[in-house]
Amino acid sequence: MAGMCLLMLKTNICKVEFKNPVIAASGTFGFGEEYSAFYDVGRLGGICTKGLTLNKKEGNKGIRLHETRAGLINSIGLQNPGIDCFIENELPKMKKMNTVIIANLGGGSIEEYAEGVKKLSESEVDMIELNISCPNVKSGGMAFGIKSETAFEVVSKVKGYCKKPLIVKLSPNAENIVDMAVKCCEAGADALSLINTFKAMAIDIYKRKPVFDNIFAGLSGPCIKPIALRMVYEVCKEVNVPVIGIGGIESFKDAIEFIMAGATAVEVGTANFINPMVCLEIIDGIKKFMEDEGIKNIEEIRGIARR
Amino acid sequence: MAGMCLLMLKTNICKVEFKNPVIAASGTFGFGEEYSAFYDVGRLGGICTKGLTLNKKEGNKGIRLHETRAGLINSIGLQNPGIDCFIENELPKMKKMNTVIIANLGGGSIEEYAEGVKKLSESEVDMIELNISCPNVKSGGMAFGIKSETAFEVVSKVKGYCKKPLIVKLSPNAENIVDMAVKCCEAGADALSLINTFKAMAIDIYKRKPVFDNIFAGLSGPCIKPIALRMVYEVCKEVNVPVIGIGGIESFKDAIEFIMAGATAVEVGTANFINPMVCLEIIDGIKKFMEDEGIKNIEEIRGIARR
Amino acid sequence: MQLSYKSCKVAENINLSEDIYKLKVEGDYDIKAGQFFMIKSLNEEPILPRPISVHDFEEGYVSFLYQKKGRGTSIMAKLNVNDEIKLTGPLGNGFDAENIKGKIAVVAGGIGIAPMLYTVKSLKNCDIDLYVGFKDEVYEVDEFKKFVSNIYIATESGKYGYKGYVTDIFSPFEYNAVLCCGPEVMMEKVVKVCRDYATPIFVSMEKHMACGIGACLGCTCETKDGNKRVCKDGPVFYGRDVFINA
Amino acid sequence: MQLSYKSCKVAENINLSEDIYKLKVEGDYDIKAGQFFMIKSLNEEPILPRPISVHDFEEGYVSFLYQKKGRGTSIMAKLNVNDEIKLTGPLGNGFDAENIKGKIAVVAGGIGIAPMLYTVKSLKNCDIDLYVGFKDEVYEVDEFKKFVSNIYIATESGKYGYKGYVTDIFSPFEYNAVLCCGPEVMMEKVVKVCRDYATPIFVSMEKHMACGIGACLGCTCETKDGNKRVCKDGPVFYGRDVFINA
Ligand SMILES: Cc1cc2nc3c(=O)[nH]c(=O)nc-3n(C[C@H](O)[C@H](O)[C@H](O)COP(=O)(O)OP(=O)(O)OC[C@H]3O[C@@H](n4cnc5c(N)ncnc54)[C@H](O)[C@@H]3O)c2cc1C
Ligand SMILES: Cc1cc2nc3c(=O)[nH]c(=O)nc-3n(C[C@H](O)[C@H](O)[C@H](O)COP(=O)(O)OP(=O)(O)OC[C@H]3O[C@@H](n4cnc5c(N)ncnc54)[C@H](O)[C@@H]3O)c2cc1C
Ligand SMILES: Cc1cc2nc3c(=O)[nH]c(=O)nc-3n(C[C@H](O)[C@H](O)[C@H](O)COP(=O)(O)O)c2cc1C
Ligand SMILES: Cc1cc2nc3c(=O)[nH]c(=O)nc-3n(C[C@H](O)[C@H](O)[C@H](O)COP(=O)(O)O)c2cc1C
Ligand code: FES
Ligand code: FES
Repeated sequence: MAGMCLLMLKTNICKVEFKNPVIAASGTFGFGEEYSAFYDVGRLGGICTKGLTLNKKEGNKGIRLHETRAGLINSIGLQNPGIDCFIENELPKMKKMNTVIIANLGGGSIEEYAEGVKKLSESEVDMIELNISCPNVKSGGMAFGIKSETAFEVVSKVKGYCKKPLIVKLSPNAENIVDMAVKCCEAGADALSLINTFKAMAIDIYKRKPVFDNIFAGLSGPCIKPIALRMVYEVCKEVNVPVIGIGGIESFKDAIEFIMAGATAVEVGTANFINPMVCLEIIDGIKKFMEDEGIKNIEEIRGIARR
Repeated sequence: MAGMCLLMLKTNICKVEFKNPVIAASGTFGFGEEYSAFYDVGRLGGICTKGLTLNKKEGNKGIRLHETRAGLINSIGLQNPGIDCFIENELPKMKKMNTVIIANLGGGSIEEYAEGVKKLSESEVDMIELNISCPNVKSGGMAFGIKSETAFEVVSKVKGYCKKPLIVKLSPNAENIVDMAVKCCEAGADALSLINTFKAMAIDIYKRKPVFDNIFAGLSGPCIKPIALRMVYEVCKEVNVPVIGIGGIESFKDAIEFIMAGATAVEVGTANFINPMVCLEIIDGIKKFMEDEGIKNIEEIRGIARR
Repeated sequence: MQLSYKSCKVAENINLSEDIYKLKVEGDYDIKAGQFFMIKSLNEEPILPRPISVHDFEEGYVSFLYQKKGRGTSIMAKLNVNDEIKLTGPLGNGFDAENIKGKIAVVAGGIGIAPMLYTVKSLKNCDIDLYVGFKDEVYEVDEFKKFVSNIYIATESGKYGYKGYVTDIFSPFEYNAVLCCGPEVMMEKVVKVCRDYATPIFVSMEKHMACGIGACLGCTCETKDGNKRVCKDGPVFYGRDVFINA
Repeated sequence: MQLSYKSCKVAENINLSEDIYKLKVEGDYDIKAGQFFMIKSLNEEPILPRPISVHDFEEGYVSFLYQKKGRGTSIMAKLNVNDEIKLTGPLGNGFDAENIKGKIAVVAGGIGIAPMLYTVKSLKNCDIDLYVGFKDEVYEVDEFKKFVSNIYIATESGKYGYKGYVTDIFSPFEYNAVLCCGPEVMMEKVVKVCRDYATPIFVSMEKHMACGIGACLGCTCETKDGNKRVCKDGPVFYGRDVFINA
């Protein structure tokens, strides 16, 4: 019985096998270590690492977090130890976690992305998620995530060096999300994940200035779900690669909505902060929903809302 | 003292005088009559009418409202009695409300918009708000609100017939909100208002299909505020016409944030449903904030977060 | 007309049966049978108030009978005595109690019984029979005894009364008018049978609501005269105006 | 290490002074002085839990002393006995109580007194003096009497003790170490004067937090060794490592 349950949640993305379709989203789960204090992270479908860059980054100054109604604005700024340090110190620990490891890669130039992809291709990560959508640093790649042509360029280039399945992570700030998705596929993306955070801001009315030093920062959390779901639905209709749905997922119901919109898997971000056990609760919830509804294989409901 | 308080909130948009910068947003306040049962709507800065079209519209079928985390998705579909009926039956009552009356105009074609503007120009409305951004009907104008060039065309055409101050209401679904704003100003917009609702969706996981008959519908409410504020901030930096800030405003703090971002006034929509007295509470809150902070005239803080 | 939006104190909030609760709040209003209030707790979520019918009204206290369904009613179920909630209302047209006369049938499905207690109390000089259907558990029916002549109960499980639907045991024969509230399928059936007997029937409709006062056009229901707002033009309609094809 | 996220029952939640509350919850933990919990009510909003220091801990009960500030603490202030809340923790490094010896000064500003009660209880074989500054009202100081030798109070209004800031009356002269918690400007001043006397000083830092466990990098503070996470690498730091320019 337990075996059957596991079977029915099994998911494949680009020939990589996931125990279930629930993945921890980049930047919200560190390198998996912290959440291992709560539960066996090997029960997750996969883990996306904190966004990595070629060289170590200290991240942004000033306030980095601001809570809003059902949301969180963050201005972390891709603080990370750099790819080499990641491969040396973090990856070996992650490989022991017994789940799919996805390296999230940021960059400031096509060359930097290419260099990063080369290094990660030689490492033991299972997949690479190309972050062309971080609104929090000039060199975070969001510039690449706005116009489809620019994205096409960076993805094509990177693809040439990439020996791992390449997921391209899209920004909701893209001028046209569907066109962006199509162009990234044309450029060689093996899969897509969407969405990253919305460009947003807050003003401290007593200080009379923006809360964040960078003025703008990225909005995530339950508040963005209805827009994220719409984008995933629209994209799934137009592309043939697997799509990973992201944005405000905090319950199994949200996850099922994304799957019914056509997503192959989902990533859970901000909700980990609301409830550190949330990923497990989502996995169990999906399982129970399928049992209650008599769904034997998750394929039965994937994209069903589009029919 | 009361006189002074009133003075410090007075706001001008295109030579039309507003008692204060708080306006009821289109589609959330009917034609003002319903809220008159709670308070004297003459205390508002202004009222935007429900979206009008040349001919009567029955609106959309199926579920029209779906609540989300800190938000509301609506699919009303511009149900309205048509411009002639509005001018004959509603406008005379509205003119007695002793506040600025803004006619919100939707349309399905440039010709329809032009015809509507002509009729409203001959009426007693104080201003026209051109809604090129309703995501809920094919003929709601959102198509005009996505690409700047299309918007330029419709606004230029309409402007030729418009004898009232023309506010153009922008969609957050625009490919590039700043470019859109600039183009609309070039085309002759006397003022801008933003934002309308986000294109969004929800799926009923038990019925395995989208909640709305139209699949997509418009997201509003507190959840969208951080994105709306960012867009208003960006637009205010690039245009010289007055900007009316809209999106998730539910407290005087939110209103002040938009004003500090550069907005001349604000529109309050969904929050009226949360608390029917909210517009008055916002007006009183702004007044008190200004007293507490020693601000004599609202001009002192307009756009101050941009400096 | 002047409408009120105000804080009211919870006087009682009790669990009657599985997911059925009765909430009593302090408040003095001028209420017509079949009207409702928009109820919002002080929590930030959910953002929208929920429409709940007046179940009963006695000097200084309004009662509501509600079923715990989702986010809004779950929060209501947690209210304690002396907590404050926000009430907007009374709203809607209500039943035209003044003009309803003679032998009357009240037909309710499940929680559709909620608006009917204050309604039967408000009908003067009428001879009323209550027909009510439940899934399994029966609740609140005893409260009606003083005000009606006969009570007919159906349960789907057969636990009490007739085993089956209330529509199986109801016939409009002999009644001057029928008042009906419940799931749409059930109301449609009742409207149909009333048509056969040419008996006037009033139904209380339910739609998702945002404003509750007629401003947002979110709660429209199609009628033979075009779209009507359930919150303002309803919730009570002539059965045949809304169930056009019944 | 195993971390817990669990529901705990409120045993007490009392208002001590204007906006200061004391919350006691059931829970059994292994806690170090200076550690904190992430606290979340069952309400959907605000979505993030709030970091609150352990104020006291006795078999089976954890106490928190908190100031009502915004959305999160306002909801905490409304908690009733037997309500459930979610606690994650204990979190952070805490004070290294084992290795703190001799004559110790604890310097607290306002609600910065919160982590200090359990801290003074945890310091073994130390001779402790408490210096504490308030705006106007004095609270919770009596609880310290059993555990410290001297208490020095400053209030900005002059209502109790010295009129002015606690930094005016504190000198590190004679102390082996200083433990400090309060507003950053105050901590910076204390670090500065400790530098002059070469007295070791430990400060408890405060930043907005999301995860509370080191995963989001939202709470970083700059130190002489680069960015550190207040929630995981702190909240306790060597004063001179964080107030580099003091
Ligand atoms: C005029 C009127 C009077 C009503 N009187 C009563 C009453 O006296 N007692 C009572 O228990 N209920 C009554 N209802 C229904 C009640 O409003 C809904 O059950 C309630 O809003 C559900 O809210 P929720 O947050 O618990 O559920 P949600 O989480 O919002 O939704 C739970 C389920 O209820 C559906 N739903 C949500 N809102 C409504 C709505 N307004 N109408 C219909 N379905 C809805 C959702 O689609 C979902 O299937 C009345 C409704 C109307 C329109
Ligand atoms: C390790 C640690 C231990 C703490 N221990 C205690 C304690 O024992 N007692 C106590 O009263 N407070 C303590 N605090 C501070 C407490 O976390 C904040 O006061 C609380 O989060 C404010 O939440 P709120 O929702 O009420 O206010 P909000 O509405 O979130 O904000 C109110 C004000 O507080 C600021 N603020 C919000 N969150 C934080 C934060 N995490 N740190 C600093 N400022 C913030 C906001 O910018 C705003 O100015 C501690 C903070 C940390 C980091
Ligand atoms: C604190 C924080 C840090 C993030 N860092 C990254 C990052 O480094 N790389 C990335 O691609 N996305 C990053 N994201 C975006 C998330 O992975 C996710 O796309 C987004 O938050 C939307 O999902 P959610 O609403 O479930 O959080 C970050 C999000 C948060 C909240
Ligand atoms: C129920 C509803 C109906 C609306 N109808 C219109 C409309 O007819 N015309 C229009 O320009 N905007 C319409 N809007 C958009 C609002 O005017 C406003 O731009 C939007 O809701 C964002 O503001 P808010 O978050 O304060 O609601 C509608 C919004 C809602 C919620
Ligand atoms: S709920 Fe708004 S019109 Fe009925
Ligand atoms: S709060 Fe997330 S790292 Fe400290």
